[in-house]
Amino acid sequence: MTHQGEVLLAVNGLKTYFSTDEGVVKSVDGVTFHIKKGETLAVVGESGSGKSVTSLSIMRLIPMPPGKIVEGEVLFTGKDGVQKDIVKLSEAEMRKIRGNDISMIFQEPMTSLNPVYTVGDQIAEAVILHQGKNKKEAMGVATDMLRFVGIPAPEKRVNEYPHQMSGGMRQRVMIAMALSCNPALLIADEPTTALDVTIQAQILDLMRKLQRDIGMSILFITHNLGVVAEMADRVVVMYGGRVVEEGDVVEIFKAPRHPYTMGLLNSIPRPGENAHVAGQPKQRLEAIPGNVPNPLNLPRGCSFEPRCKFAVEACREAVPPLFDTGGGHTARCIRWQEFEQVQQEVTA
Amino acid sequence: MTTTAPTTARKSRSQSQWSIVWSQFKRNPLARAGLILLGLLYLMALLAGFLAPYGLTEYSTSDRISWAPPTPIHWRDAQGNFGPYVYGIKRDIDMETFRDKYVEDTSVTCPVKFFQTHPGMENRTYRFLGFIPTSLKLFSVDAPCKLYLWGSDSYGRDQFSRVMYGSQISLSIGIIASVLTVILGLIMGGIAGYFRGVADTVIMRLVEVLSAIPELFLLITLRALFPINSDPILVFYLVIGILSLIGWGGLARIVRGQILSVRELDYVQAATALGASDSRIIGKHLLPSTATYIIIYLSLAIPGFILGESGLSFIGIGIVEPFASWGSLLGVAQAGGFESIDARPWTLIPGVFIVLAVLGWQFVGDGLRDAFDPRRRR
Amino acid sequence: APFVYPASWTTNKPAEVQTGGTLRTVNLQDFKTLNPFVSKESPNLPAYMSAGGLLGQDPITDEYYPYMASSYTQSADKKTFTFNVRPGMKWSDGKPITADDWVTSYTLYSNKDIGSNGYDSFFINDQPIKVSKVDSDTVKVVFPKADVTALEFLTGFEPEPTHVFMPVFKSKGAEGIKNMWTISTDPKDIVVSGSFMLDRYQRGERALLKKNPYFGEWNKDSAGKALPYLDSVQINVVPDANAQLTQFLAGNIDVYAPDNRDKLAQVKAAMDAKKINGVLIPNASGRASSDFVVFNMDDSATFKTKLFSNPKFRQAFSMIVNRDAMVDLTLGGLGQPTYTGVYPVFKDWLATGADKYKFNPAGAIKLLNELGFTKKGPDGILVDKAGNKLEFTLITNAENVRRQGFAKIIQDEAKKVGMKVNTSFIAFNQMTDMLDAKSNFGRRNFDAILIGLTNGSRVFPISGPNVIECSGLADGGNLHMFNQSNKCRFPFETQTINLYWKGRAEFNLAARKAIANQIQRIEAEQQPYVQLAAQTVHYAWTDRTQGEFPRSAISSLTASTLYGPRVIDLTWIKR
Amino acid sequence: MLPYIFRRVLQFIPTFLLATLLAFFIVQLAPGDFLSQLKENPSVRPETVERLRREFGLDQPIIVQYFYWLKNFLTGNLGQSFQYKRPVTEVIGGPFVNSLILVLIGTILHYVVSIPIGVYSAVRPYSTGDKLFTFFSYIFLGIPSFFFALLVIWGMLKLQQNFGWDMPLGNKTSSKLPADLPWWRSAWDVFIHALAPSIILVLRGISSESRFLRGQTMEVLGQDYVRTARAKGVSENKVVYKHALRTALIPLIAGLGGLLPALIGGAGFLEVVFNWPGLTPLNLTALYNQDIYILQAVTAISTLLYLLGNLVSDLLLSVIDPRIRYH
Amino acid sequence: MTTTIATAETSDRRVMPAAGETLLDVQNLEKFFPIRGGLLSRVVGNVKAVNDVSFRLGRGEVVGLVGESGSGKTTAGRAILRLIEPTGGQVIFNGTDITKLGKSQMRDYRREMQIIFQDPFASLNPRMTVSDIIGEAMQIHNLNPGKQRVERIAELLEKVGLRPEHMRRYPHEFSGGQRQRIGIARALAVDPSFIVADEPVSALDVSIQAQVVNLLQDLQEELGLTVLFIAHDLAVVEYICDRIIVMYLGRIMEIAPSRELNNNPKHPYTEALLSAAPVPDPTVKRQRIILEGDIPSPINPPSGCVFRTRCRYAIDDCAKIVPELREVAPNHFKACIRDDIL
Ligand SMILES: Nc1ncnc2c1ncn2[C@@H]1O[C@H](COP(=O)(O)OP(=O)(O)OP(=O)(O)O)[C@@H](O)[C@H]1O
Ligand SMILES: Nc1ncnc2c1ncn2[C@@H]1O[C@H](COP(=O)(O)OP(=O)(O)OP(=O)(O)O)[C@@H](O)[C@H]1O
Ligand SMILES: [Mg+2]
Ligand SMILES: [Mg+2]
Repeated sequence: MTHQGEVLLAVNGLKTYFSTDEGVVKSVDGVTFHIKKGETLAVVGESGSGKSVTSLSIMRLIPMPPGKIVEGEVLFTGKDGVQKDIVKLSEAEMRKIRGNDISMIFQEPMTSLNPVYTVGDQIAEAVILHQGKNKKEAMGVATDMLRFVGIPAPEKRVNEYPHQMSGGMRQRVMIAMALSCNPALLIADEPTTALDVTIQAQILDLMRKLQRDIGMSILFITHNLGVVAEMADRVVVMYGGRVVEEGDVVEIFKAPRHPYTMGLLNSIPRPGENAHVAGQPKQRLEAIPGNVPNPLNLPRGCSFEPRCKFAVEACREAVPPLFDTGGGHTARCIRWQEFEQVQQEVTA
Repeated sequence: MTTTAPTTARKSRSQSQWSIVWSQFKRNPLARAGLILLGLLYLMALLAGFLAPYGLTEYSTSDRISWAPPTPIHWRDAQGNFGPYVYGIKRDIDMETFRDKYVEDTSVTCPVKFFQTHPGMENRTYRFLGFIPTSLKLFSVDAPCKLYLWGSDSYGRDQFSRVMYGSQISLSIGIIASVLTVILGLIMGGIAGYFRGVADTVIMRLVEVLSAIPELFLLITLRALFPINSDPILVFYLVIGILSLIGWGGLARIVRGQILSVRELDYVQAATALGASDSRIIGKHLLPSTATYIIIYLSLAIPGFILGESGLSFIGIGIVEPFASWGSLLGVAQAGGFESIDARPWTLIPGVFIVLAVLGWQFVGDGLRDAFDPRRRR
Repeated sequence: APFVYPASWTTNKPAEVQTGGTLRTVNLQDFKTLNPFVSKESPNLPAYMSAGGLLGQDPITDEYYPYMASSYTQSADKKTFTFNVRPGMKWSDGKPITADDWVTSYTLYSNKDIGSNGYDSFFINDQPIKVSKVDSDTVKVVFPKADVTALEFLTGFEPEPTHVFMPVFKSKGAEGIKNMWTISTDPKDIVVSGSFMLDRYQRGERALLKKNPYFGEWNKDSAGKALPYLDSVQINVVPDANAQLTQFLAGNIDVYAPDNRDKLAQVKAAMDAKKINGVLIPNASGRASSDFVVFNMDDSATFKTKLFSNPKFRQAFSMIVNRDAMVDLTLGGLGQPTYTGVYPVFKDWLATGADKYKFNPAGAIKLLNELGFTKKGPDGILVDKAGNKLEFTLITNAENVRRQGFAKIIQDEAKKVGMKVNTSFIAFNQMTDMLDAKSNFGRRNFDAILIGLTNGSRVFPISGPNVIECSGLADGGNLHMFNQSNKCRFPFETQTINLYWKGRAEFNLAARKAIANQIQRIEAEQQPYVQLAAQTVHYAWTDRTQGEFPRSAISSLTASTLYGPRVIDLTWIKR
Repeated sequence: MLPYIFRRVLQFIPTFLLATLLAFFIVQLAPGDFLSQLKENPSVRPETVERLRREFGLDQPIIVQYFYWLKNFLTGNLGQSFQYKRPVTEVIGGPFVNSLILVLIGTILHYVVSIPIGVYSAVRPYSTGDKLFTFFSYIFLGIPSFFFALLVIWGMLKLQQNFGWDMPLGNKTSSKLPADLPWWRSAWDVFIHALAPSIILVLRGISSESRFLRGQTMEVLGQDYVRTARAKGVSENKVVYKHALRTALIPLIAGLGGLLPALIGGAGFLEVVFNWPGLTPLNLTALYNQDIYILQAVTAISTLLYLLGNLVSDLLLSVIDPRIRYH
Repeated sequence: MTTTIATAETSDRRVMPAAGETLLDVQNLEKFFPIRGGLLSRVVGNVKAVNDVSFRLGRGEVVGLVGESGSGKTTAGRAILRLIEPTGGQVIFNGTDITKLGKSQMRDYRREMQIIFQDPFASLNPRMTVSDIIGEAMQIHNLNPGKQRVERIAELLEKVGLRPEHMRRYPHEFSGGQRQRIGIARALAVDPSFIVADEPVSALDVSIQAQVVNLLQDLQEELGLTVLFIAHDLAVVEYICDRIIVMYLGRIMEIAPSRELNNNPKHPYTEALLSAAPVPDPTVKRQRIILEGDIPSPINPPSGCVFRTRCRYAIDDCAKIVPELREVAPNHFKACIRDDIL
């Protein structure tokens, strides 16, 4: 796979804030990244790090109020080849992009489908809307799409209601719906988190296959590093509303340049590798101490500083900039250069 | 899910569910207004005897007055002295218009006196805050003058005083009736939800039966069953009892549903796993979890009962003379029909109080509901 | 010859009269039947569609005159009346009205199984009145004894169409009669004698009556014009008193009787402001009904019944009844105090000096002292030597605001003299049950009840046998409310009964009045029923409604509930 | 579906029996009976009353009377009205239909008004419009309806007297119209007469329902599937009316069952004030006269309405919400 | 029981713990949830949530219970503790069959067996303070009366990595990981010897998961606890457990020591499960076994082997024979009739 395609979407300094009673939540605080055509970009980070808000900002689906895109631009080149700043589009123009140029699938397949309409209706709705087809043609497209995502007996299933389907099946319906208008970009917000591993494998497999066939770009949001390793070309790691590291997937896993990424990689159990053998002392996972910071009360400096075992005084003072660590790899840590060596110490 | 660490520095005081609800509630301007309104109304009820210049049933059969208009209060007398005073009134029935005509008798002036006691006037004696007998009044005028702030009724009883005293009944009705309803609803719903099976079936059927029988009809007939020599106030409270006897069904159904679902919750399972007894689970885990709903229910049921009482007075089975409630006072206006509106609009004042009380409770109830509902928190 | 309506019955000259048009009036309740034998309510449609009886009573002079009879004779013993049926009378279906129709009426009304409301009027003191046909034009009515109320009976003794009822009675018996003429029967099948017949009945909304074309053949006005003048009458059913007022103020009805001061004031204000053009006669007369307090004077010999049985107590009680305050505060000045059972509308019959025990608290206290109630307890209530408190419960019906108002004034005045009166307001049915000894297993369980009576004789306006008879005779005593011991306990009871029957047999008006005076004086002294106050009646109608009585004849006795102070046949609409 | 309906109808039986038996006992428990008033009539003798009592079967034990009533009920015979001497079915028919007219117009108004208001307020929460609706709904929730009716009639009368606006001030039909109208003209006449009472009847309901729907819609608008619809590029109107409203209506539908009997009961005072010949005036006079079979019939009908209403709302629910299927 | 192909090898159907003395012996545990329907709402079917499950736990052993959603893990865990009444089978704890105990007798046993829940939000009563929650158990069993109790609560809090001053707080003031620690402290408050941990880390953030897993592991070692660790993620289970039980559709598929199961799965389902889990290493591109379709309904489980509908090795016999759990290698059991695979 080559990643030499042109940039499809570029997010520059995006800031999305929520005003709540307790204060302003800076859910996304100056996020910058880009996706090239045909590429899969994974966004990882733990709960509350701003992954969903970033993706919803791209779709302009932030509930307003309380949310607001405060700053930044989201440059997108649509099917028509014209680059626009999504942040500045009118609502009507934006509606043309949604579902047509950019589609989205969500984490919860159980609640993301309208329970009172058939899945066929729901898929056809987008087709009617964006492709000017009539109801009957659209239902035909819906059936085709269901077949395409591997649902058996699509002619029958198209007239069924979401509650008549299992979670995996619903997620396929969501994918079918998202792909029905051949979008240039698919945003998948934790599409498999709620699913079982065997079903997750099916869905991931399906997504890979579809991407190969259609050639769209995918913005893949997850906190499962296993899934990232499997799906992504490039990775963006978020923490506390900011991008803390970005780079090629192999690079990130091999040589993380941010302590959070390192901690994350160390804290996950790796299937098979560390399986316990009876009688032997058990191994321990390398946990990141402490808790995720309160978004209302982020530290003044590096947001990871309170949990970071490499923190120094300077970390507390200002938000570190993104350092280019070479090869398109960036990291938001002032001590990134030391890590090559540090890491060796740790593993030893 | 947010995994937010409590930042010890900011919150030194730990917040219980209740204190959160309270702070949410305080933030809601309507709820605050409702609470203040209710506070004033209930304070009025508490101090009714003190605020009312006259006794509840005070009128004269010799110096007969009916439908007196509000008495004008004058501030500066002929000598230039400043201070509130009223003139005496002269009444005659105008046989042309069939309305009472009142003129001020400027030859008699009486100052409005504050904080006077009225020894020997049994009618005006009341128990301050429910226990200290006194006849101390905030304001009053001496005979032969009359001070009718909001006019009088057909017997010449001071409507202001009657509204004050009426507030005691009107405002307590809602609370008593809804508390009774809640007790019944909790017991029945609790039994149905906790024991399930036959008890559940029987109770739920009963609920259905009760909601199917027309309420008005039940009320009127049940009301006729009381022994006649019983105290009218007692009878009235019995009627309230009937109201709650009819009304517990909806609540019981909900309590049952809540108990059914709460008992499956993990924390209840955890208590079971710890070996907690049934009574502990009911008392510590199940019932408190219905508290939220109960409180909201209470605050929204109370205005319903206040209105219900006025309806009872409309069909004549509410509070009886000489006692007064806002409902029965409004009933007087209703009975007067158009004449009440055309000739003596002050008789409509009790209606304003009903609206105010209902509004107050509505605001508080809505505020509570929002405050309890995490999705609606602001 | 047709019957000619005297010119004195209306204020209008025959020449002014316009014929045609509809009179719109109002009734307080839904009509429930068209069957005269079944009807239990008042007013009822059958009565309004009936021409009348053998006799009529002149509204101006109060004299009895032959109406459906052309003439009649009375036997020397005053027991037998022989009537010559007026020739030319016809039912609304054109069939002639004959002597048979009175026999039919007699047969059916006095049939036990039909059980009509009129059944009891065919008996006097448990002895039946007998009606027979002499020939097709002559009817004979025989009373068991000489009785002044015979005249009243004869005005109400109306014919019923033989050709309609008798075939059914013969084939289906009493049941058949009872099932006839329901409210949903086709109006075409209803045969009546009166000036109007049913056109249409919209249940719960209104009854539409139309002119009976045959009525005019035997009823003429003083100028010889056929009656009635009106084409139709519309009786709107409006069960709520306030709603009735609304309808009158909105101009939807023509005649209306405001029933209290508030409504009177509204009508007056609307007329003064020219919102409605019409006539208002306020305070036309007293109402033919009473309100009184009755005590339980049974022989149960409790402290209370013994106290109530003492006339001094009742006199004292009468002296704390502030009747003027009642009139002023409860009746809004539109009423008058009453002291005897004779309704104040019977002005000529009221005894003088009956107000001996009028409002007088000092007098009451004196009498109570004599009864042993000399000192007050700490609660201000009088107690006697045995420590009995002077306290009792006064019951009245919850539906009646007026009575509640009276009770309230009694309560408050009583309190001032140290008598504690508790009031209790209950359903009317419950109250009547308490009065009834039978449904209380012979033990009545009340102290005092505030209730009233209505209806009664115009020839001898004294409470009748069922009120005064003390030993539960078949024909009376059920309303002998103060004593249901089934025996006469006090000499005045027997005295009253004897005087009463003497009056009933007395055909001389002056002598009858003297007897009535005697009865009233006993009543005033003994106070078996402590009378309170009576309301006055008021009448209003729109300008288009014409043909009312002269003002002097307007009273609650002559006015009709539905049409007001007028004869409907002489009523006309001005256009 | 059919077996479900059948099972539900089977379940009606105990409820129905219990409700009617209870009503029967309560009526009979009250002191006096239909003939009590007759006893106070000076011209009716006690033995006449006794005879009538036997005739009406009022001398039988209550339970016997009840089973007698039940037996007749099952054959469609609701008994005889004492007052009218007519079968209850005949007496009750008209008033029942009349009440139904009020209630149907009311129900339609109820939904037609409260749904748009609720949705509007949910889409624009805390806007001026929303605040205005909130204000009015609080006011309407606070005024006793019979008193409000008095004010309205008074206002209408003043308008009529001062400006000559001819408005139906109570009654079911106009007394001024001729008898032989085309059906649509009389229907229109009834409709305009029913308008004022129906509006007052449902004002409270509209007030609470629109506020309830507001909350409901706001909640649904926050659901994931609404976000999905938006992500498809569906227009905001369609999001609200197609995707959100249908689910938001589900609890409203669930409450439909109780609405009919509640409105019939609630129409009571208004029927009196507006002189509307409905069930309540009939019921009240029946109550006053202890015309037990009318009372029984009213109870039976409202019980049946309640049960049927619940069944219908359950079935409607299954139509609007495919997740619910009854077997 | 239907015949099995390799009966000879089934030495003991109740699978022995690896070593040491048996603490818990689950025999033929069954839990059916009735489904009602029809005219008289009679029972028309059963959800066979747990169907003929047998296994043993040695004292001090940590055994994992894995399987996909709906496979009956929670039901099994709760049925063992009698939080839901099992429909059949025995649970022999320390030599006593607790399924036969009365309510009050059972209460004594509750001290010995505790549970930790998956959802850290639903498992703590929002109306109680942390000290109430942890103290409740002591109150019920009258442990540590008086001042001691506070000390004990403080001690427990410290043990699970919280501070004693947290005692006065309410659950909603804590993060998910912290709440889970409170849940663990509650379970430890009665000094149990056996704990069912029902997916205690599934709802937690990746970075917090490791903290809680470590904590559990420490406590287990320190207190010598026997743990039944329920999870759907094999990777976590392997880490902490001595042995692993794999469930599918209410039945046990395979039981083996952790490393053995990982390196040498004998059951096709285990094999698929292992291969489905994504490996956090972009350089490793494994060949996945993608299972077709969904897990069937437990109301109508497939005949014979319940896994056969998704099994790539299924043969005709699989539909006929309910495979028994049998020992295919030392301490390694599987419920599959085919020995010629894997
Ligand atoms: N409507 C909202 N109002 C207030 N705060 C919000 C809102 N939506 C999101 N946030 C806040 O924004 C922050 C980022 O949330 P976001 O949903 O983007 O996290 P995430 O990385 O997607 O987490 P997860 O893995 O749980 O999905 C959180 O702190 C959250 O509380
Ligand atoms: N109370 C109940 N009534 C009916 N069926 C139930 C009940 N509880 C569980 N089930 C069913 O039993 C089966 C097993 O459920 P269980 O919760 O034990 O699965 P699980 O393995 O814990 O799944 P998860 O990973 O989703 O927690 C499921 O099909 C479930 O639907
Ligand atoms: Mg998210
Ligand atoms: Mg589970």
